[in-house]
Amino acid sequence: KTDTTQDQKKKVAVIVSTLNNPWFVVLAQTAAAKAEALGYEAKIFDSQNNTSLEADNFDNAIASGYNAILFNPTDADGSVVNVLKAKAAGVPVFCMDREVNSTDAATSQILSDNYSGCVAIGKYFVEQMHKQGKYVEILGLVGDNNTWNRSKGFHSVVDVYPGLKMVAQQSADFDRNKAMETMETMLQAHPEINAVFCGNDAMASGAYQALVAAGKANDIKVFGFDGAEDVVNSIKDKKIVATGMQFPKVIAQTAANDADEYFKGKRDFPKKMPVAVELVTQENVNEYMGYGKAPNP
Amino acid sequence: MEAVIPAKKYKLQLAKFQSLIALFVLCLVISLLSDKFLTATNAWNVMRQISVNICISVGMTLVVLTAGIDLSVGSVLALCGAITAGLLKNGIEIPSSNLYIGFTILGAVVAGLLAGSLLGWFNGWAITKFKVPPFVATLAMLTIARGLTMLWTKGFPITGLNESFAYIGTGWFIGIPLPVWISGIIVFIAVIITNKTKLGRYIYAIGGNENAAILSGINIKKIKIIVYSMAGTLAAVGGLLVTSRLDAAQPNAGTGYELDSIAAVVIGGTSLSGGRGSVLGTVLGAIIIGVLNNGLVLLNVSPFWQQVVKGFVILIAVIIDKANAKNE
Amino acid sequence: MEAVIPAKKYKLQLAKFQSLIALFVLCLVISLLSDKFLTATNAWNVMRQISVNICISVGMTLVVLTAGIDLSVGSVLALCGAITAGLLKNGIEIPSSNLYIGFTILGAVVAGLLAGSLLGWFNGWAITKFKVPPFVATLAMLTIARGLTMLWTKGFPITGLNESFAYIGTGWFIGIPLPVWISGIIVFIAVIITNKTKLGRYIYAIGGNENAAILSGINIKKIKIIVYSMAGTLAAVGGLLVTSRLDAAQPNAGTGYELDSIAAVVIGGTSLSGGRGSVLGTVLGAIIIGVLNNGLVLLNVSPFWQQVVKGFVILIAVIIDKANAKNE
Amino acid sequence: MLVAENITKKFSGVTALDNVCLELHTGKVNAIIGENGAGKSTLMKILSGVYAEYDGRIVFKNQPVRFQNTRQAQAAGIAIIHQELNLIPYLSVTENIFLGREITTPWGMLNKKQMGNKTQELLNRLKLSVSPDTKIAALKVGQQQVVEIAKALLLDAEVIIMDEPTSAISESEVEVLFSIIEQLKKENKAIAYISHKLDELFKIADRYIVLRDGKAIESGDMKGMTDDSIIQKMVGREIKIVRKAVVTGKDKTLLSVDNISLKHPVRKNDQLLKNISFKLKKGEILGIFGLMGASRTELLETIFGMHSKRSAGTVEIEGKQTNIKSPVGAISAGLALVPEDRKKDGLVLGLDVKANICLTTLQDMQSIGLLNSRKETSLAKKYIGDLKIKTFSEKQLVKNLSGGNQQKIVLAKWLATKPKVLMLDEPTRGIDINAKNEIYKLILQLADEGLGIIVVSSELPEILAVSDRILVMAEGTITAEFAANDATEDNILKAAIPKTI
Ligand SMILES: Nc1ncnc2c1ncn2[C@@H]1O[C@H](COP(=O)(O)OP(=O)(O)OP(=O)(O)O)[C@@H](O)[C@H]1O
Ligand SMILES: Nc1ncnc2c1ncn2[C@@H]1O[C@H](COP(=O)(O)OP(=O)(O)OP(=O)(O)O)[C@@H](O)[C@H]1O
Ligand SMILES: [Mg+2]
Ligand SMILES: [Mg+2]
Repeated sequence: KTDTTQDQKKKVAVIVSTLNNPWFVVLAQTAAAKAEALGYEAKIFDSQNNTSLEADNFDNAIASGYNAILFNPTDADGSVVNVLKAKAAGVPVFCMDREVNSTDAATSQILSDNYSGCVAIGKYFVEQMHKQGKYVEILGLVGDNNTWNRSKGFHSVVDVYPGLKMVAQQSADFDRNKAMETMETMLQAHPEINAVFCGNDAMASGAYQALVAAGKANDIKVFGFDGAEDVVNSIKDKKIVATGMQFPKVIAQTAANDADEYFKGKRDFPKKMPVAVELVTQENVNEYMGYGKAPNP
Repeated sequence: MEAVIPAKKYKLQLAKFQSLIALFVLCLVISLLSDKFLTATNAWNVMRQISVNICISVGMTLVVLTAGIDLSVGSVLALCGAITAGLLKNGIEIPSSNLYIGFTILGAVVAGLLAGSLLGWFNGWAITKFKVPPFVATLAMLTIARGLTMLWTKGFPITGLNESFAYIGTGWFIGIPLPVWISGIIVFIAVIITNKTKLGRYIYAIGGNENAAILSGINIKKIKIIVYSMAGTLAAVGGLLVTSRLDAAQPNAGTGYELDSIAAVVIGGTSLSGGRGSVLGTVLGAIIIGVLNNGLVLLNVSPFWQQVVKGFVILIAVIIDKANAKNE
Repeated sequence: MEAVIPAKKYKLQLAKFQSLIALFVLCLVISLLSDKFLTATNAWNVMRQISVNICISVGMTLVVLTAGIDLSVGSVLALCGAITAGLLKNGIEIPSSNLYIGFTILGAVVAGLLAGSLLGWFNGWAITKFKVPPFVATLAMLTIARGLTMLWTKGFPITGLNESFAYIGTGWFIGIPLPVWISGIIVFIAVIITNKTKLGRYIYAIGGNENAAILSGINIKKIKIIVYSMAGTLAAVGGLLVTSRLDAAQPNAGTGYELDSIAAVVIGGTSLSGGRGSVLGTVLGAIIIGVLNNGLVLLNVSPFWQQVVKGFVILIAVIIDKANAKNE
Repeated sequence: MLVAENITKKFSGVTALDNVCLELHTGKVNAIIGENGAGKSTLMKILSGVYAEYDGRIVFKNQPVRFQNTRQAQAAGIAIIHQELNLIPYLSVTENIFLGREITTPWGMLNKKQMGNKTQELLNRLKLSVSPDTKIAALKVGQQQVVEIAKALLLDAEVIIMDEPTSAISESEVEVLFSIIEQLKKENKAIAYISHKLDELFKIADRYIVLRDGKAIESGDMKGMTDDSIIQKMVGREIKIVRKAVVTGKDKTLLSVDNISLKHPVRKNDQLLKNISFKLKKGEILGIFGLMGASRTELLETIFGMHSKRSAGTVEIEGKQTNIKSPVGAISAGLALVPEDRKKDGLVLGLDVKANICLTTLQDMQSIGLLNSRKETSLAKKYIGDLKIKTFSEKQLVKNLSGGNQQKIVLAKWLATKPKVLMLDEPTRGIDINAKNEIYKLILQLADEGLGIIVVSSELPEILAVSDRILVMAEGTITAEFAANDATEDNILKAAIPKTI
């Protein structure tokens, strides 16, 4: 199916798990932009967090003759079949951010390691809390495995310290408003807490908003994850303590480049290429901007 | 079913009280399990949290009373919130002629509300002009408005709006949170409209028997368009509250709110086939849902179990309602 | 409005054809804009993609014909898929007495389907026994089933099911994908039931005029329970298809499917107030939606615009339907 | 044959039946008579298993029985034609008639052919010329009524209860029905017959049972009874039926209708109305008679602006050309229409008496922009009094009122608009003799006050009783016009028979 006739433009499909969250919008748009910059025709497919819709997107992409797929899976396991389907059709797949649990399905996987990212946050958390105090955790969608990668990474460190007690763990579906309301209510039950860890930055902002309303913004430390623009700014303003910076732009560009090299004939790609998640704190925040490094650190 | 009629009649009159019973039981149980529940601050929390749903649900009640439905409230909420936020932050720039229009808070708010009425009006227009079933018309609007929100925000939240705008959603006025004032006033007006005005009576008549309403010289198209516009406007109010509370407009705000608000309406005893029900019933419905969510978190029920519990409680709440009504 | 009645009647007879017109126009436009559209592979893609929605929507049609509604289909789909997958992969272990029960594919599939019928039965039971409005009862089930799914899967997808199970969702049989076969057979049976059996007749009767149905000595409770159980079972079938196609059961599978399937039903010309409509109409509705989604992707419409376009197309499709029916 | 002993039935608030006893004899037509709200329908519903909860006992063929639902009653051999139509609008005639007792093939599939044929037979027997496959929704009330009758005839029961079977049908159909009843008598069935049309009772009834306010007053043989004696028993006092004193010399033209024609909603080149023109003078009562399907209803509806898209012709009120496009316009032009089917077009059953009566005049019920419930209540009370509406309060839900009282409410709501021209379509359908009389009086009185009144009716006595002038319609055209004093039953009927048969 992958006819390498140079005359007509090659087509690159960007299949992204969702556009409901700015992080993925950045990922998708950068990937598409890069692909176009490299002289290919690019199109974004939105899987709306729905793996079977993702399957449909693969069918459609393959059917309409795309030559490569820059792929952000909805689910590490659920998406494997889709990738294999593409492989069978001779369409190379380059995974972004999330991996698919299969060694040889994807041509290359550029991964943002949520788990170790949250390990780093956990460490900083412990340090900031001086190994002492109560905190609450706000989870993302309970049905989403990133939720658990992040939570597990965080707890792998924090749970070692008996002094740190998690008094409540609730889900807010990665949603800013839900996070705010959940936080408001948890503050009723546990006014004494010193910190809150949130599964993503939207929820961190929501939680912070609740703290402001309750006048506790200064007593309770907020930790987020993603590196969203507004949170990076809040960190600059000493509102939020820290977040885990993932690099959607870097990931997307690398994936696009891989595709480019693939077309040029390269075949031996590193199966997994992790893009480290960096810890953004009030000290080092100036090196960063929304979703990446600041132009001149 | 001639035979159930007295039953129905009975239920109708008692409806509100019955929801009250359900609510009371619920509160009792929670307060027994958590000492944090029956505190002033928590009460205000719940009230503040449900105020958005109340705004939406009041509009939904009017629509449902005419035997219609409005699925677009969630997206309309998002779009109007985004519009207000966008105008407030960036104003309008016309690149070609490098013209820039800034917006005051009032200006932006009014613009948001107008957008809401407009979208609502469009629903009503499609429904009355082309006889499109309300379900389809508003379902279409659900996707359209969501899409427009994405286009307007480019998929990114609009954050860092100004201080005094945030006040709308977070401020207090003589000891009561502003959102509660706002939703309270809306409820008050809606109660007046439904019980004390021509419009209200016509709404019930249309839902009860459209033919009879037409023959009685009621301009049902006009009434319906008014009702859907109101629903849209109220959704916009909800959008303002959410946006100003978060000090940010989320592109995906209000997803799934349609179900929450219809749930409030139905739990409140309003019949989806129209003609029967009340705004106050809806308010109770919304409170029940709000208290439930609040309680589940207070009691730190595991996220896994929460949904199960929530489902059963809603079911039981409604069964308690019906219980008294079971005369046959 | 005496005079619209024949109009309605007229529409009824033509309904299907009218949806056909809408569908035809849609296909024409897309195929003019994209050469990829009218290809065998793409056609099979669309068919395979809508087969799940068709399974669900057929059940939904029966429910809606009785003037009911089932919001729980999405979650039921997820739960049943997960149950089948879980049993298939892990079987049942009772830790206390270290007893282990393994499941064959058939066993697991049957278990999943039974679960579906059971959940559906529960809906019907709550609705008939306690007179809970279908909307509330199934809304409760929507949350409950979702919660149970989370509990059963602990929030993680169940993957790596066995080869031959995957065949159900991916295999072909005499040149036609299995899912298409399955949904086709279901449609066939449903058409028979609705047109040729007492059950079907009673379903229409209940939706058309419940009193009259009761006075004619029809056991409406029984019928309703049967119908909701069928809806549940069909949702389970959908769950099987999704699971086996992905070779994985997602905890959040089927979210929002209720709206998709109700949309298919209504676009297919079935009235939400019950008594009027047809299974074939629904199938057309589902195809229209499927073709639309497929087309928007083929035509390279940007995701944000897609939603806007989709909304308008649905609206227009229904307006085309109504057009002929507009005699007044 | 069927004996009911000390039946008592209470509805929340109302005692509908109070220790009622009655016997239905085989081979006889047992007329059950009483005013609106006397409890006739309720009693019949108990006999036919609609209401399972009541005190007292029922003995059927010397067996005490207690039906839990209609199915059991049917099985035992008791069929009922309900006063209110109980049909599924979007199912066909056949499907309705066989509902709940479908014929199936050995494979459990519906045997449509056989049912279709059986239905056709029934329809022929009842001389109803519609296809068995027509949807009920497309039939007129009258035709639907006939379908209800067919439904009851299908299961050849031993007891057949007919609750006002003729309320919606006209002479010719009534004749057919009576011939069938005669036949049933020969087959030695017991028939319970409820009607407010006394002349019918004298034609076919053998015995009578009188109910008054939920009590059984007395029963006996119809022989030797007279109008007055029956009315006496029903009402409990003398009432004299008003007769129109024919007034002449009214000249001021109030309404004039010119060349009204109306297309058929479906068959575009069919005309339901063919250039109809007539004038109505101030204070005049114009009776319009016709057999079912003569398009009288369509005529009124068209004048009332309900079919503006399909109709042509002009309507002048007090010499002024009007341009009525909708009921809204019609009302403001001073027209009022009391529709033929109160449940479908007249009332919001879920609202209370007050709300229904005030629905047409809400603008007058306001003070400072809000509805003033005192004004509403007083208006409602006024008409409850004037029309003697039987309800325990103006807050009673309309759906809980007896058929007759519901009709009065529709009247009330239109009288409230103080119209110039009042159009009544079958105004006394299902209304008891006493109330009928009230309404006649009312009509005459309104006419004296200067209203122009059009009365459409399928009841000759009624037409003759009230009209100054009588138009006869057949197949959408006016076939004859009579002044009241030279109108006779048979010259009217002659004019009413469609030529094309
Ligand atoms: N479902 C009900 N709920 C409450 N009251 C009822 C109900 N049905 C009937 N009634 C009351 O019972 C009484 C008898 O009603 P019923 O319909 O039997 O009178 P009827 O003799 O049939 O009158 P009509 O000649 O007008 O049909 C009336 O006062 C009516 O208001
Ligand atoms: N909505 C309709 N659809 C189809 N046919 C109709 C419709 N309305 C009226 N007709 C037909 O037009 C004719 C006139 O009916 P209409 O009811 O106006 O006559 P009518 O004299 O008022 O009869 P009735 O005594 O039942 O009131 C009948 O043959 C009827 O079947
Ligand atoms: Mg009666
Ligand atoms: Mg008529």
